[in-house]
Amino acid sequence: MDVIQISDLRGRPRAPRPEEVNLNFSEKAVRELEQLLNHYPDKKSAILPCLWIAQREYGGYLPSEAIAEVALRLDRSYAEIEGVATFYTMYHVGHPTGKHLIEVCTCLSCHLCGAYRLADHIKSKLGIDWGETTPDGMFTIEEVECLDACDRAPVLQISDQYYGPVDDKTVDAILEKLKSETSPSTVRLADEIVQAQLHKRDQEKVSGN
Amino acid sequence: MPETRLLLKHSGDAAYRSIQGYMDKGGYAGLKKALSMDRQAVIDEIKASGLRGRGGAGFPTWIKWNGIEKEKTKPHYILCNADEGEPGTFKDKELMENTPHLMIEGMIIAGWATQGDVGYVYIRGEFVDCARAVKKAIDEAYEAGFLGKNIQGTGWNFDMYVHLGAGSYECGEESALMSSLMGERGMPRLKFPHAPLPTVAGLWDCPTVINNVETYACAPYILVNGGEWYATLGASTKNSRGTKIFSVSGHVNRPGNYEIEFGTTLAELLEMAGGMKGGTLKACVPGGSSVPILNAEQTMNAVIGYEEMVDAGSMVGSGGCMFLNEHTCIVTFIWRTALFYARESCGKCTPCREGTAWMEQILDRIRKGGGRMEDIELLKEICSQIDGRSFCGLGDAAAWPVAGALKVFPEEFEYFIRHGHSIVDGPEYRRMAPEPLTPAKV
Amino acid sequence: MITEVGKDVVLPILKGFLLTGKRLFRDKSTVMYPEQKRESYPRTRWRHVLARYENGLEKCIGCSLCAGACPARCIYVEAAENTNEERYSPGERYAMRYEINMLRCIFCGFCQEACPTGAIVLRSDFELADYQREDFVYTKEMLLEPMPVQSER
Amino acid sequence: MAAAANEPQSVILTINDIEIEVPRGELIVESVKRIGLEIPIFCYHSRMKPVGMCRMCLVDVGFKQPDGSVRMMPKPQAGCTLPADNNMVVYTDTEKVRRDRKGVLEFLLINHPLDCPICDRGGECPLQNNTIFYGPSTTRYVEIKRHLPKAFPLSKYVTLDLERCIQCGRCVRFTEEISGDSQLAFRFRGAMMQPSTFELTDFESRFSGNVIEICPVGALTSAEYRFRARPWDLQTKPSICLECSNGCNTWFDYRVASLVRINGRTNEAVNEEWTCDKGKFGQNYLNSPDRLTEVFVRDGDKLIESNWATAFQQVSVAFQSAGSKCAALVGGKASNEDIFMLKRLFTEAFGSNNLDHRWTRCLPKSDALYRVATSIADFENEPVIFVFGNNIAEEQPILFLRIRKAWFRNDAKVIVACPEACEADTFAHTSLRYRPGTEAVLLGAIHRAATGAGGVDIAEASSITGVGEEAIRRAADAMKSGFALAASRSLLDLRNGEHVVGALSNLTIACNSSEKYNLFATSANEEGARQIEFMPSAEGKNTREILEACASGEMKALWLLECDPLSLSHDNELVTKALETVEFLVVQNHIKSECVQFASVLLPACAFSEKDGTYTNLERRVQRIKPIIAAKGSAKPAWKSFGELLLRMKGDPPPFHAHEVMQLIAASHQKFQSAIYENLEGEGVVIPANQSTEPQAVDVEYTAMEVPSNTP
Repeated sequence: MDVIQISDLRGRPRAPRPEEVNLNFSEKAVRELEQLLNHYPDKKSAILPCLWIAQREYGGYLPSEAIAEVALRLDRSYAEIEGVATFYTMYHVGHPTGKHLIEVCTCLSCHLCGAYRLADHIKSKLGIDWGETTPDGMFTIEEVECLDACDRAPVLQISDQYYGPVDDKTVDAILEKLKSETSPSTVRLADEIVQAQLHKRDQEKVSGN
Repeated sequence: MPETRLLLKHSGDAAYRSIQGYMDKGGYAGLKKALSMDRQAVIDEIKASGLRGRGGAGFPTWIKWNGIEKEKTKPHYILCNADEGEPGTFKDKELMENTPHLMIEGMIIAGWATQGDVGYVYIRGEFVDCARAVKKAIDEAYEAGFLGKNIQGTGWNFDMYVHLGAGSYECGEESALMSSLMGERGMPRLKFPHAPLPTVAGLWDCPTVINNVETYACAPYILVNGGEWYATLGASTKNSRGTKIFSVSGHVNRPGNYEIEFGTTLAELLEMAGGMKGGTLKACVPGGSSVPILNAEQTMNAVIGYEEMVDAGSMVGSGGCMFLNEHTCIVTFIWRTALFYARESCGKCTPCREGTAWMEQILDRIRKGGGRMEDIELLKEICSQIDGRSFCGLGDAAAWPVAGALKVFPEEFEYFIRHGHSIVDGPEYRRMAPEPLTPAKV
Repeated sequence: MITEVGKDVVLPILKGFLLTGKRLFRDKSTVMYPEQKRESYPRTRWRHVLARYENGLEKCIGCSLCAGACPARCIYVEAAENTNEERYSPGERYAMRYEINMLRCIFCGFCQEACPTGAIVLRSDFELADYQREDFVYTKEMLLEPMPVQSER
Repeated sequence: MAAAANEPQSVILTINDIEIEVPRGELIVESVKRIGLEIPIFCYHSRMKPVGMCRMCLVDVGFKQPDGSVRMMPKPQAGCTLPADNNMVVYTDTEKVRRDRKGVLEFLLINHPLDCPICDRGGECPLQNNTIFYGPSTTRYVEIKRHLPKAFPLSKYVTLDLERCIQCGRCVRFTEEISGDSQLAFRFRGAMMQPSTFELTDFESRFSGNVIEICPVGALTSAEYRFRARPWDLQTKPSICLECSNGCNTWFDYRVASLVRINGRTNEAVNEEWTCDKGKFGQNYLNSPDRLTEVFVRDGDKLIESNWATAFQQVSVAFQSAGSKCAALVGGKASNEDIFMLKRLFTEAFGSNNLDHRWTRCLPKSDALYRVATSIADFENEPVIFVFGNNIAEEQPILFLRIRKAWFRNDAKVIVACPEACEADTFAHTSLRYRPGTEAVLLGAIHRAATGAGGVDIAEASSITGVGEEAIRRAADAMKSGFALAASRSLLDLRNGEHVVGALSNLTIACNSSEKYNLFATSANEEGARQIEFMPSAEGKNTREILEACASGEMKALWLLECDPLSLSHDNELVTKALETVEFLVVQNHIKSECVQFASVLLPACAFSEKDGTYTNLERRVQRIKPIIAAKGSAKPAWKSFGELLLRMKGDPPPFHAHEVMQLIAASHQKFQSAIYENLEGEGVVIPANQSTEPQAVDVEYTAMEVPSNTP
C-alpha cells in the first residue's frame, strides 16, 4: 500500500487566487449569463445555467479553470461549484470527452429491448469500452440512465438528438454520418441547452436596463 | 374501456404546438375563464374535480394550491416539475413537445389562483426538444399577453422561465428539484413535519406551488368544463378522478402514450398497446421503475386507480407501464433496476447511499452466478432497512421493486442461485442480458 | 504415659521416615536447573516477544491497545508513520518505541488478548533475572523477534 | 421555525411515557436530554442547522388524538430535525427503533475500513461508541469494500481519509455555516460522495482545526497529532489560549509532560466550542528547545548559567543603585499575578513608576478611548455592527465567528471597513475598502453622512479614501440609528492613531452608541495589565519615553517581562539602541527571544501551562489557568520571583500561592473583588469597567496620512 507522506506538503497545489484566474468567457457568453441572472432572485441559482455556458465555452467539458471562472463570476467558492458540477452527470468535469459523445441508454425498457447487445456492437466497432474515447478523439461512449424515450427503445442520445429505436445497422449509419460532422456534439448540446433557457424578452430586459 | 384522449387529443396535430393552432382548438379559454373568476373559486373548481398529482404520489392538487398564503407577504412561485426521469415514463416529454401551451396555461391558472409572481419549468437536461418547444410557447404566450405585465387587463403580472437540469434522477423529487433550481446539488430538503411545507417556505423560502406537467395540463380542461364534469371521469374508482396518461413500453407491439380514464384495467391497456411481442406476458411494472412488479395473473386482474392498484399489489406511480414477456429474466431485470437506483442515489442519507449500492452488489453477484441462498433473506432485510428510513422517497422506491420481486418471483431467484444461471434462456434472453452472461449455458 | 508418648511422638516420626524411605527408591523429579530444563506448558505466559510476519515486517502497528489494556500500566508505545523508503510494518503506522517494564508486569496476558494483529505474544522464556533495575525496561529491539532467515526486506 | 406570536412558547410532549414541557420548536434530539436520555447521532451538531443525513437518530413518533388514542406515524422520524409539538408522543427505545439503529450502523460500517487500531480517532470515536451501544456485532457484507485515498494531506494541519468518511456533512456544513470560507464541499454523488476541497487543493482556512474535532470518525484527523498518542495515553486538563486577546477555553492534552494537542473547550460566553488554527496548532513552542529553563548572568561577552540567588543579588544591586531611573515593560503573555507583583516590586522596592504594557505608536492618555463595552456573546444579538480597521478574522478570529454568527443567524448588518480584502467582506452589508492612511477621512465622511454635520465632505472623502460615495452613505444609513463598534487597539499603531480612535469615539457618540464603543486589546493579557493599571502615573514614563530614556543613557536599568520589544515595537532602531545602551537589562521570559543578546540577567519564567494564575481577556473576563505540567529546569512563575525579590529587599512576606496574589490585587483594585479564585471555576468572571464619566467628543483632525509603501 502506498502512503502519501504527510511531510510532502510543500508540493501541494493550492487553489488559485481570484486574480490568478483567467476569465475566458466570450462576450456572447457574458451577455448570456447576464440575461440568465435576470431569471432568479439570487446569483447562486444561476450556477447550473452558468456551468452549461462554461461547458460550451471550454469546448464541451469543465476543466478546473472553468469551475474557477464560474465560481468567480457567481461569487461562490470553488469547492461549492465543483460539488455541484460533479453531482450532475451531464457535466463532464476534469477530462474532455471525444468530439461526439454517444450516450446509450441501458435502463429498464432499453435493457428489455436489447440495449446491451447494441452497446456491445458500438463498443466493438469503435474498439472502446464505456467511458473511453477513440484514439482519434472522435467518439466517446457512455452508459446513461433512462432517457425517458422508452417507446423508442433502445435509444441513444448524441448531442441534442435522440435516436431510436436503433439497431446495429442504423447505428453504423449514424456513426458514419457523425464522422463527417465538423462541430463537436458536446459543445452543440451545451449551446442548445443555454439557448433553450434564453427567452426572447431577456434581451429587451438587459438592454432596457 | 377504450382510450379517452383528453390531454393528448391534439397531440398529433403539428399546428397545435403554436399558439394560433392551440387557440383555434379552444386554447387559453380556461385561463380567460379563470381570470374572470375569483381566485378562491378557481381552487374550489380544482377541488371539485378531485384532481390528484400525476407525478407519482397522487397528492390532492387543490390542497397545495389552497395552502399558499392568501395575504401576500413574499413573492409566490409556481414550479413545474418537468424533470421526468422515472424509467418507463415518457408522458411529460410528449406533453411538452406536442402540447406545450396546455401545460403553460395550467401554470398560469395556478399562478392566478395563488397570486404567483414567477413560474419556472424545470426540464431535465436531456430533453432539449421539450425545452425548445416550451421556450417557444412561453415566448408566444408573452406576445399574446398571457404572460408578462398586466395579463389580460387584470393588473396581475406573471413571468415564466425555462430552467434545465443537468442529469440527475433525484431532481425529480420535489424538494431536490428546488435545491437544484436554487443552484445546489440536487439533494432533497427537509419536509413536513421537519420543516414547513413548500407552500409556506419553498423556493428561496417563499411560498411555492409545485406540480407535475400532467397535473398542470389538466387544469385548463377543468376550468373550461368545470370540476364536476372532470370528476365524472373515472367515477367507477374509489378516489381517482379524471384521465391518466400511461407510457407503455417493453415487449409490446405499439409502445407509446395512452391516455385512459381511471377504472380501465391493465389488460385493456395492454390491448391498446397492441398486445405482447415476442412471447406471452410474464410480468408488468405498472407505474414506473419504483413500483413493485406484478406477475401475469395480478396484471390481468388489476384495475387502474390510486387505491385499486395498491389493492392489486402495486401503485399507479408516474404511469410508466412496462410489460415483460416470458423470456425476461426477472433477476437481471431487478438487478438493472437496483443499478439504476444505486447510480442515481444522491448520497445524502445513509440507508439509500449504502443500501442501494449494497443491493446492487448482491444482485450483480447473483446474476454472475455467485449467489448464496442467504442472499435472498439478506436482500429482504436490506429492503426493510431502507424502506421508510431514508431521507426522501428514492430510498423507498429503490427498495420496493426488489422486495416486490422477491415476493412475487421467489422461485426465479432461488433457481438462479442454485443453478448459477437464469430460469429462462434462449436467444431472446441473451439479447437482453448484459455481459458477462451467466456461465452455465451461454 | 509412655504409650501416649509412643503414639503421639514416635509413631509419626517413624511414619515420616517410612515415607522418605519409600521415595528413596522412586525416580527423581528434581531437574538439574539450569543445565536441565523442565518442559513448559503450551500456554505458558512469560517473556513478551514482538512477532514478525514471514516477510520480516513487524506485526506491531503501534496502536497502543496493549498499553490501554495493561492493568499494571507497564507498556509504553510511541507510534510513527511508515514511509515507502523506510517500512517497518504493513500499512501506515508502526511502533517507533515499544517498552515494557518487566518489574511492573504481572504476566496477565491482557496485552496479548488486546493486540489486533497478534504482534505481542507471551512466550515461555522465564529467565528474566537481572542486576540493574534499568535493565528490566525491555525495549523494542530486545522484544522483537529475530528476522526470519530466508526473507529479505 | 418561528412560532406565531399568539401561540404559547412552550409545548408539552411525551417521551417514553414521560410528559415534559419544552420550548416550542425545540428539536427532539435536544428534548430527550431533558429527561436524561440520549439519541445516538452523527450528522447532528447543536451549533449547525440540522440536516437529517445520517438517519442514526430515527425514533418512533406519534400524535395523541382528541379521543385519547395515539396514532403512530407509519415511518420512523429523524429526531434531529423534528421540532417538538403539542400532543407529540416519542419513543426512543422500542424494538423497532433498536432495529433501525442497527440497520443504519450496518450500512455505515459496510464500507468503513475498520482500521481503528491505527486510526487517530480510535478510542474517542462516535462511530465506535455508537456501534458498541447500538450496532450489530457482525457484518453480512461480503463484497469488496470501497477503496479511496487514505491519509491524504489536505493541508499542513488536516489529513483526509476518505475511506473512513461516513458522509455526515459536518465538516462541509462547518465551513459553510460557521467559518464561512466554504472550503469544503461534497463532490460526486451516491456511494462515491466525498467531502473535499476544490480538486483536493490546500485546505486554506483559519478554522480548519475544528473540522477535526467535529468529525465523528477518523476521516479528518490532525496532521500534527498524527500517530502521536492514543486517547488513553493522554491526560487532559482545562486551559486558556493566549494567542490572542479572546481568551478561548481549551483542553490541554499532554503525555509524559509534553503537549500533544489542544482541543476547544466549551465556554458559551467566549468561544462556544471553537478554536482557531493559531490557537490549536500554534502552541508547539511549549515543547521547543528554545525554551528558557535556566538562570543566566552576564560575564563580559558571555552569558553563563547561574542560579536564582546570584541573579537576585545582581538585580537588587543594579536596580537599587539605579534608584528611580529604572523601568519595566511587559508583554501580552504575563498573567495578572505577574503584572501585579512586578508593579509592586517597582513601586514599593525600587520607587519607580516607569511602567507600561502598551506597545502602540500612539499612547493616548484618555482612558475613555480604551473602553470595551460589548461582551463577545452580546455581539450575536447586535443588529448593526461596524468592523473597523485591520482584518478582524486575523486579529480576533473567534470574535469574527461571533460577528459572522450575528449575520448568519440574526441577519445583522455588518459594515466592514478594512484597507485590504478580508473574510468579513463575504457577508458585509457594506464593504468599505479604503486606502491605507485615510482612516480618519473615511470616519469623518461617515460622520457627516450619518449626522449631516461635522466630519468632512463626503465627495472629497470619497476621492481621498477611494471608497464610493454611495457606499459611504449606505454604511452611514445603516449605522446612524446605533451600532456596535468592533475595532482593535492596533489602530493606535497608525501615525494618526489618536485621531482615528478619536474619530471612532465621536462617531459612536454622534450615533448614540457610545455604550457600544469597543476598542479591543490585541494580546492575551493586555486588558488585564490595563485593569491593574500597569501604566505610568503622572510622573512616570510611558513605553516610548522609557525606550528613549534608555537610548539616551538616562535610564539605568530596564526589566522586560514576557516581551520581545524587537517584535512588538514599530521602531526597531530605537529599541536596539535602547537595549544596547541601557546599563542593566533583565530579560524574563519563558522562551529565548532576540533581545537575549543584550541581557545582563536572563530569568526563566513558566509558560502558561506550568503556572497558576489568571488572565483577563478583551471583554475583561478573568479566567483561571492551573499548572498542568511541571516547570522546566529552574523556571518559576514570574510572580513568585518578584515576591522573593521583595522579601530580599524589603522583608515583605512573599505570597506562596497565586490566590494570595489575587487577594492582594483585589485589595488594591476594587473591581477584582469578584475575581477571587473561588469564583473562577466555569466561565470565569467579567470584572466591571472603570467608572468613567460620560464620554466626551474629542477634537479630531480628519486628515489622511502618508503611508510609506513598505509598511502595511
